[in-house]
Amino acid sequence: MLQLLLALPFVAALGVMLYRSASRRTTAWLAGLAPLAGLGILASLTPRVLSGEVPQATHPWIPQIGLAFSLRMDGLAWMFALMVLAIGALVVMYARYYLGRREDAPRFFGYLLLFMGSMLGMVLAGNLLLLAVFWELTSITSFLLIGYWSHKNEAREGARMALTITGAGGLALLGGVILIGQVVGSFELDAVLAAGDAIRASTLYPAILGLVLLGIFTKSAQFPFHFWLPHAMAAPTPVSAYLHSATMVKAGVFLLARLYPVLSGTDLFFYVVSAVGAATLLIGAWNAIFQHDLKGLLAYSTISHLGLITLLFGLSTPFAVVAGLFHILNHATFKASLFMAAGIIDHETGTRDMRRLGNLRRYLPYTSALAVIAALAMAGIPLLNGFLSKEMFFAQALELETGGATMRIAVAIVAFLAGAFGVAYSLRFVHDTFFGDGPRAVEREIHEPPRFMRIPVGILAILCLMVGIVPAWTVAPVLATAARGVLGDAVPAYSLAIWHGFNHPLMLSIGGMIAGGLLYLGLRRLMDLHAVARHAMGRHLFRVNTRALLLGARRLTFRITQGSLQRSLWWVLVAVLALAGPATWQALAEGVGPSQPMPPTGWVLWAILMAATVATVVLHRQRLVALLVVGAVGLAVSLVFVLFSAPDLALTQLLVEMVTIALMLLALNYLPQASERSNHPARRWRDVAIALVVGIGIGGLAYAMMTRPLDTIASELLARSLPEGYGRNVVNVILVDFRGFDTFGEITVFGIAGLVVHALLRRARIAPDRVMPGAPGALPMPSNLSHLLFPLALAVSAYMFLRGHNAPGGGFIAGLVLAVPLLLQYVLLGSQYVESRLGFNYVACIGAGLLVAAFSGLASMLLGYPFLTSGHVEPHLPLLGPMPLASAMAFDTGVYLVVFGGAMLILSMMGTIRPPKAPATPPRNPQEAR
Amino acid sequence: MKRLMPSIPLSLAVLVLWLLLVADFSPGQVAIGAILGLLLPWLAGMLEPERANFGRTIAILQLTRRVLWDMLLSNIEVARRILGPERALTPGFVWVPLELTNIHGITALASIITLTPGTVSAELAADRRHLLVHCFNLKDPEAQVAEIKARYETLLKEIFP
Amino acid sequence: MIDALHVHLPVLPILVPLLFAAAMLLSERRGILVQRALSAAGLACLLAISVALVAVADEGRITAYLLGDWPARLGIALVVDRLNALMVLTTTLLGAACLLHACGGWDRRAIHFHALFQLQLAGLNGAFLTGDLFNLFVFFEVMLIASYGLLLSGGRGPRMRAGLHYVVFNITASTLFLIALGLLYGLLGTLNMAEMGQRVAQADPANLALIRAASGILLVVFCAKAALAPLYLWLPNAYARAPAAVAALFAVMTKVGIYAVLRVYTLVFGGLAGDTPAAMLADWAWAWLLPAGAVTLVLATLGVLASSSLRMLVAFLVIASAATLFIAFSLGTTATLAAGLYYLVHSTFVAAALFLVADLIRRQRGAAGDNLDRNGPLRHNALLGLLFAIGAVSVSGMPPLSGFIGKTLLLDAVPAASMAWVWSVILLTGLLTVVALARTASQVFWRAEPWPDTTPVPAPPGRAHVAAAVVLLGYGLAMTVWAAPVLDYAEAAARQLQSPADYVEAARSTRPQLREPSP
Amino acid sequence: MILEAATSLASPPPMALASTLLPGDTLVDKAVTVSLYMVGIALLLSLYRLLRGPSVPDRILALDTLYVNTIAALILFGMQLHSAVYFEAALVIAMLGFVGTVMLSKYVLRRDIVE
Amino acid sequence: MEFALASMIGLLTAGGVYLMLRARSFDVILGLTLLSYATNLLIFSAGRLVVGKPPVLREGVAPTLAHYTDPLPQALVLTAIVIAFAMTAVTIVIAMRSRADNGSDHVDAGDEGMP
Amino acid sequence: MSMALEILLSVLLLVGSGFVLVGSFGLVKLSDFFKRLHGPTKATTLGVGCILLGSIGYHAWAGDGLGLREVLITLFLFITAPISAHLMSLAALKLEPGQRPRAPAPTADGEDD
Ligand code: NA
Ligand code: NA
Repeated sequence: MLQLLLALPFVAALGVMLYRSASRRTTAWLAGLAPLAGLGILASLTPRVLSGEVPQATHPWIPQIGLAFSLRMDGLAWMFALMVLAIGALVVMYARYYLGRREDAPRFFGYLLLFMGSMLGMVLAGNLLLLAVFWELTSITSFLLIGYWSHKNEAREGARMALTITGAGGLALLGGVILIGQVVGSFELDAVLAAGDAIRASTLYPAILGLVLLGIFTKSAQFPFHFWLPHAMAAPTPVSAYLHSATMVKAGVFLLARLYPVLSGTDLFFYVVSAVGAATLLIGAWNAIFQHDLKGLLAYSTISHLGLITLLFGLSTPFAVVAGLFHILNHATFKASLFMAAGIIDHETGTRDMRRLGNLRRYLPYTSALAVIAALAMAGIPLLNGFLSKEMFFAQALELETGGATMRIAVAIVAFLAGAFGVAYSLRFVHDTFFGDGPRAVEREIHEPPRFMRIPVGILAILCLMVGIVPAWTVAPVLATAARGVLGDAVPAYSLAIWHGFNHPLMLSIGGMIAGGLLYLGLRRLMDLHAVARHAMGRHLFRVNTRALLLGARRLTFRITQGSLQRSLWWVLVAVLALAGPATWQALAEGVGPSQPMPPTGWVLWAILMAATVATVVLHRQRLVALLVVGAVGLAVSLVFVLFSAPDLALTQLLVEMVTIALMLLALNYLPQASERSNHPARRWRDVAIALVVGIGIGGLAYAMMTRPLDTIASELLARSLPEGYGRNVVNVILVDFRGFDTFGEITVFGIAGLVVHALLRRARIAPDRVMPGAPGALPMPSNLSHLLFPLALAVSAYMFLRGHNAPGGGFIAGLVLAVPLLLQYVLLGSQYVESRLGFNYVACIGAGLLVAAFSGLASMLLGYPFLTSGHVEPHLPLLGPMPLASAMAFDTGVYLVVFGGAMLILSMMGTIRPPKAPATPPRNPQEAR
Repeated sequence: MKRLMPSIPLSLAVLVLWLLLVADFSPGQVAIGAILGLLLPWLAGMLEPERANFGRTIAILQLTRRVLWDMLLSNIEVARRILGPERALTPGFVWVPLELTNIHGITALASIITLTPGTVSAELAADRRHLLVHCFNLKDPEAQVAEIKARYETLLKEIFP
Repeated sequence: MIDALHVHLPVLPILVPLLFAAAMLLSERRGILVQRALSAAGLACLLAISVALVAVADEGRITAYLLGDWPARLGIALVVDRLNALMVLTTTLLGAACLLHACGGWDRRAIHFHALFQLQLAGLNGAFLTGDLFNLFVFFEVMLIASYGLLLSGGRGPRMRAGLHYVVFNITASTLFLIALGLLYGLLGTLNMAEMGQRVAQADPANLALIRAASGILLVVFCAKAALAPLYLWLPNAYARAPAAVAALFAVMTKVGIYAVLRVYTLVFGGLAGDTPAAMLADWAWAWLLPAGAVTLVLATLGVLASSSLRMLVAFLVIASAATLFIAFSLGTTATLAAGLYYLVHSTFVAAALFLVADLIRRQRGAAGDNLDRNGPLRHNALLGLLFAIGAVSVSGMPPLSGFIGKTLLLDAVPAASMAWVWSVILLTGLLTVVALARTASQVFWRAEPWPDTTPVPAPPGRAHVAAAVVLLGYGLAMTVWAAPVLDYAEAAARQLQSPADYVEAARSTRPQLREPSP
Repeated sequence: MILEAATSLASPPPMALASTLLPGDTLVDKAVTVSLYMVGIALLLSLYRLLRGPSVPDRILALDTLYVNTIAALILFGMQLHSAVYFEAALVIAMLGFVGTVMLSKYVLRRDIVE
Repeated sequence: MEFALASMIGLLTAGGVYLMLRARSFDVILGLTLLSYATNLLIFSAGRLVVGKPPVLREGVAPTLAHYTDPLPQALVLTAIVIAFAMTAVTIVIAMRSRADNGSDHVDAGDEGMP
Repeated sequence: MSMALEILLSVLLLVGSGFVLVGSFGLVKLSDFFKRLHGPTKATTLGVGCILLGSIGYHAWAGDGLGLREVLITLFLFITAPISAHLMSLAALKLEPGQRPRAPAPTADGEDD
């Protein structure tokens, strides 16, 4: 039942929004059906709730954090559900006529229903975490509602402000709820409500209270978070009527009531809540007097009434709680009707500015009557519901015990002032709108709105009267049930009647009314109320802060990120120094071992490498020269590999060096020939410094590492290489067998590099930096000699490939030994010629290589062994005898193909770049000189 | 046949290269070498614009002997001059008119000129009728040209008719 | 057959995309439809494999797969536990959606798109599954170079510059990776991570400073990939400039860095040390990561606020999610680890979804594109608004979607000692994110102007494009509805992560089928 | 037959015992050592020209010479170690070392090395 | 030996880092090249420095670390060299494209500002 | 025999490396590109050639077996050295066209400008 009740608005929202083609009438009916059906369900549950039963429903959701989909309807939830649904139904009816012809009704009703559902979910939640979920949902949906007229700047700003403030509160609430869960061990409301003592005794209590109250205060627009509420008035009036009477802002006080049993009873609670409530009460009421906008006045009045309710809960007596609950109901009724009335006025006159309104009782007699009734209820005039709860408040104020006489007097003064202010702004509302002169500068012809717009107002106004006159017959059971929901069995004795005798509260009340009347008159006399322009301080602050935040964020982010590569890299180095520097220092300080003596030839290599490295750095701006010098560095590196027993490395390094130089030269054709000196000298020295520090650090680490003893698995590799890997060149056996998977990945990288280059250059048109005049001259003698060389080089490639497993060589080296001579053909004969004669599909070559390598590994899988398990068969062939064949050879074939295909794809793509179609002017722009 | 084996000497060269590389003259290796010798020149031939035609092959040996000997002598000569005072050098360019028309012959001549220290073939004229040679120590351009033509070009004309 | 596949399950997530990629390269001239069919088939296989992998991992056993049938320490072993099975599944699910989006037309423009995509998946899966540190490097490179291709294929102009930054930055990081690897091999004599963990635990105290230096360099590498402050500067531009499908796929790339940190700093420099002197290495990294994560979170959130384009904003959200993960993992309890893992999967999907939604919006906004400083018209406001709203709610941690669950889990799990400031950071940045997203929504959807008559109306959002975004958001919704089983898995994975001895045992005790085991 | 030959490549080339790996004391060994020094000096001299220039062709020539000298050094080093494992490196330099020279020269000539 | 190699690694690193921090794409690529040399030498040095014991097994010589140097770092370096080459190729092409598209070889060319 | 062989080998090696050294020395000493160009030719021909001969003899003598593979190195050097020298000359002439004498035939002047 509860699930159905909760699901109704969501389902209806979905229906409304999906069935967009429906007429407005149908849409409104669909929308209205949800609260009406909900009210039906509620009615069916009412007897059980009234009898003290608490209907529940639970679905597990995330047991790990104790979040269950628990619904629970006690008296409090019941009362709120009633309010949400009943006023919701009225608002839907009202909105059906309020919305203009061109407005997107499905969207409006959809949002409204979503909001209604969230609100219902919050009041029905039987799990605190679930409550927090719905709480935030109300923030989100109210954001959508407030911003419904999104073309209006105030609407967008108001929506964002509301979301920011209530969203922040929601996060705080979430924190508080989690803390409660940690104290109680469960989020289930039953458990939480039973654990009040534990919570109050917990060291986390102040944090819990603070966070939860933050949520409550923001949502209920308590001082100093109240400023979002007036700006939320940019919403269509039905939204305001709904959000600011019965629902959104009431969520805060609902939660206050909900958690009252566990949070109240401490001085902290008492002082904080009542102080904030009192402040809000006065500030709201005082400000309301000076509003010119009808809805603005109502908004501040709402703030004030919420302050009153908060104050009542803060006073922490059972009686005050009952009064608070009662006022929640009363406020909902009169405020909803007032908002609707304001909406009608706006709708009919085109303005809500009280300075232009007046004397509307002439034009809108029914509406005026209803609005006046509601306004008097707001002022707390006898015979109306507002009077009753105000009276209870005064009674409580005068009987307050906690805090002693000081507190009692303070609260009494607050009550008195609040009463006076309330009367004053109510008078202003009534007088400036319905009486006096006017209306001024209203262009429309004013007449009563459609009947169905007045009916909701009427119903609510009648309710105000009925509750005010015969409370015992109308509201008593509701209030009793709700009070039981909050207070359990501790519901105090109270009487709901208009007449309790001529007692202190009544005197205070009358005094307040008189004072209010005088205040309004006095203010009118003293100053021109209409000329008072009050700046919304809160909004101003919010704006300034938001802007400052955005600007600050932008500046900071811009400064940090800035899109500079050098900065990125600089930070990497700094991070390395920070994370590895101290340890390096420590390692070096702990001492390092001695160095072995080096043969003089080693020092020659050392000198070549060091000198060429320095020269590269010094000469780097002359690019071609730098490239040449780097060639010497590469040669020296490969000789270092020779010196220290790494023939395969030396070979690979040599070949890769050649291809790299080819690449760089190809690229240099499309880049400037010299680097401009772009950085400030200070920057250069800074870079020199960090480069040296990093270099010394890495060198030091390497030195320290080399002088430590090594316990490596390599001895096992050496031992098992021949018997199990069938190869004498252990490096090659590692590459194709022990760590064949690395090589598999490596050739994948190589192949992908080919693909990337291909992808980047195939359709690119790039102008060379400088085009040499004349046609490319033939080079007959070099090409002639290279024809002699080419087949021989191919033979060497085959040799390197076949020998690789036992001597330096292997698929990679052989692939490059194949690619480099072919590259030479490209250089000497031109790419077009070579490709027209040979025409390889290098992309397919890469694909084929990958497939071959993969299949050589897959073969073993078919036999049930892991991928890449090398096989070694020795079939005895006739005449030839035993014939050893290693599957690693097949794998190496894949390597060979990929390396050849990849290298050639890269080189040939770079060699065949087309110039732009337009006359080739080398790209020059001012930025080049940056 | 011509298409299958564009150049018999090249095929032989591949075979010999293979056998030297594997340092194994077993029949199996000879077979592999032979296959490669057939295959690779064919592959390479696809790129070749001009095919070689050999004339008197015996002249090759004659030429080789002569070149090796010249290489030795000129090496010593040039080494002496490098170590000596630089002032004594009179380097210079000279255009050598060519009678060879075959590109293979021209290439061979240019290579020989380069490989014998003291002379470097720097450029071939676009019409392939002249070869620009730089000489380390050019005393008499006429004599130098004559010597090159006499010592190498005549033999080369026989090899590459 | 099924049995055989089962045995080889760990290697299939790498092998299958590779084989499909190779097949695509060979069949590239047969047109885009063949490529798409191959791509779809590859992904379908991969999906089945990933699901099976998760199912196997969820039995609680850690499986080691000895490539080449060599003992783990000699060869390369793939090791599957719950964590990396989850990562593989996440990647596959993400990949499916990205592919769907790309088939909406981008794959025609970007040369080799499908092959590169499969190779990228192979690289990602390889990085997740490998149990060997050098092999991890290799698969990092596979993944990165494929990502260069995906990022730049079909691109021009500013994307090239962003690509240059991305590539150079990553090469620098890879260089550092190699330096660290060299040092670690030189000190420990092995590359198998399980074995390394053991050797670190028994390391000569004289070597500890050196090991720590190496581990520090390694940490920089992983954090650079994971975009942790101050190493995230490369990310916003690169991701914002990437084509949508690729940017969406990149959402998992930062996660690789995080995964690597998680793996290496629990296994190699971590849990095995016990109370040996090497124990100092265990908490060292995490002590750095916690504040760094917090700082990153703040800076990234400010970046979200500061972003002037929608894609930039999402890119900053990616950084923020990575930072949140670092906070979660650094706190180091089972609960925070589990929360982090849940959040990891969620944030991957939702960030990817937002990239796709941003692209949809960009296409419907005329000249304004995804620029947030300009007002522009917007077509299909309702549909795009809905998609954006779901994504935004989810990513900002608002209820009731997966982001909320993730953050709540994390907040709930934070140990009392660091609760105050961790909560402040997470809650405040969450709020700022909400503010930024509200601003964005307001700018894009609410300030939309009427479509100018002068410009032609754009084509309606492509079906594949919308479907891809819906699929990704659907993952998030599924993670919300079925949060409980996902969390169970995450918790089990976290526990597994906290007992690295099991991992080591699996790697060591798995015997080769044919060969002799290592002594 | 062919397959046999192909697989016989799997057997290593004849090689001396490891005990002879260290430099010996014979006259030839000393000559090898002295030659290595001389080649080393030659390498340094070439390096000087490479770094000094002044023209780009000068540097190309120096790099080319560096490569050729390296062949000599590799052969001598192989003799010193009684090992043939560096033969392949020397062979590759002899066969392909000039490719760099060709490309660099072509660059100076035409900028576009592949036309 | 160790000191010599360490100093080479250090200098290459320093040079690479300095060039990497320059603002032009070609300089950065040069820097990355130097850095990759440094890295390769460092990984290589992890197997310690041994002269004249290449890991190519010979008949009659026990396959132990006493007679052969550690082959594993060599295999790693091979992989690293290949990968570095692939990366360099890609970087070079991107640098070319970036210059062509953005009109400058400045690494931050065409940047219209962040974020 | 052995002693004689040893002396022969030593002489070969020393002569070879001597030529290598002289070649590089010329590279440093001489003042102009085309003069320097002649130096390295020595290294490629007699220098490396002698050393290779020495190597063949040495490996045979030391019992490493007779391998003629070193001949291949010389072969390749002889093929490639002229290409290098030729292209380097062309490059140098391109940079300093003034050095180049006018070609005798008008057609030979084609490329230069
Ligand atoms: Na990355
Ligand atoms: Na990334």
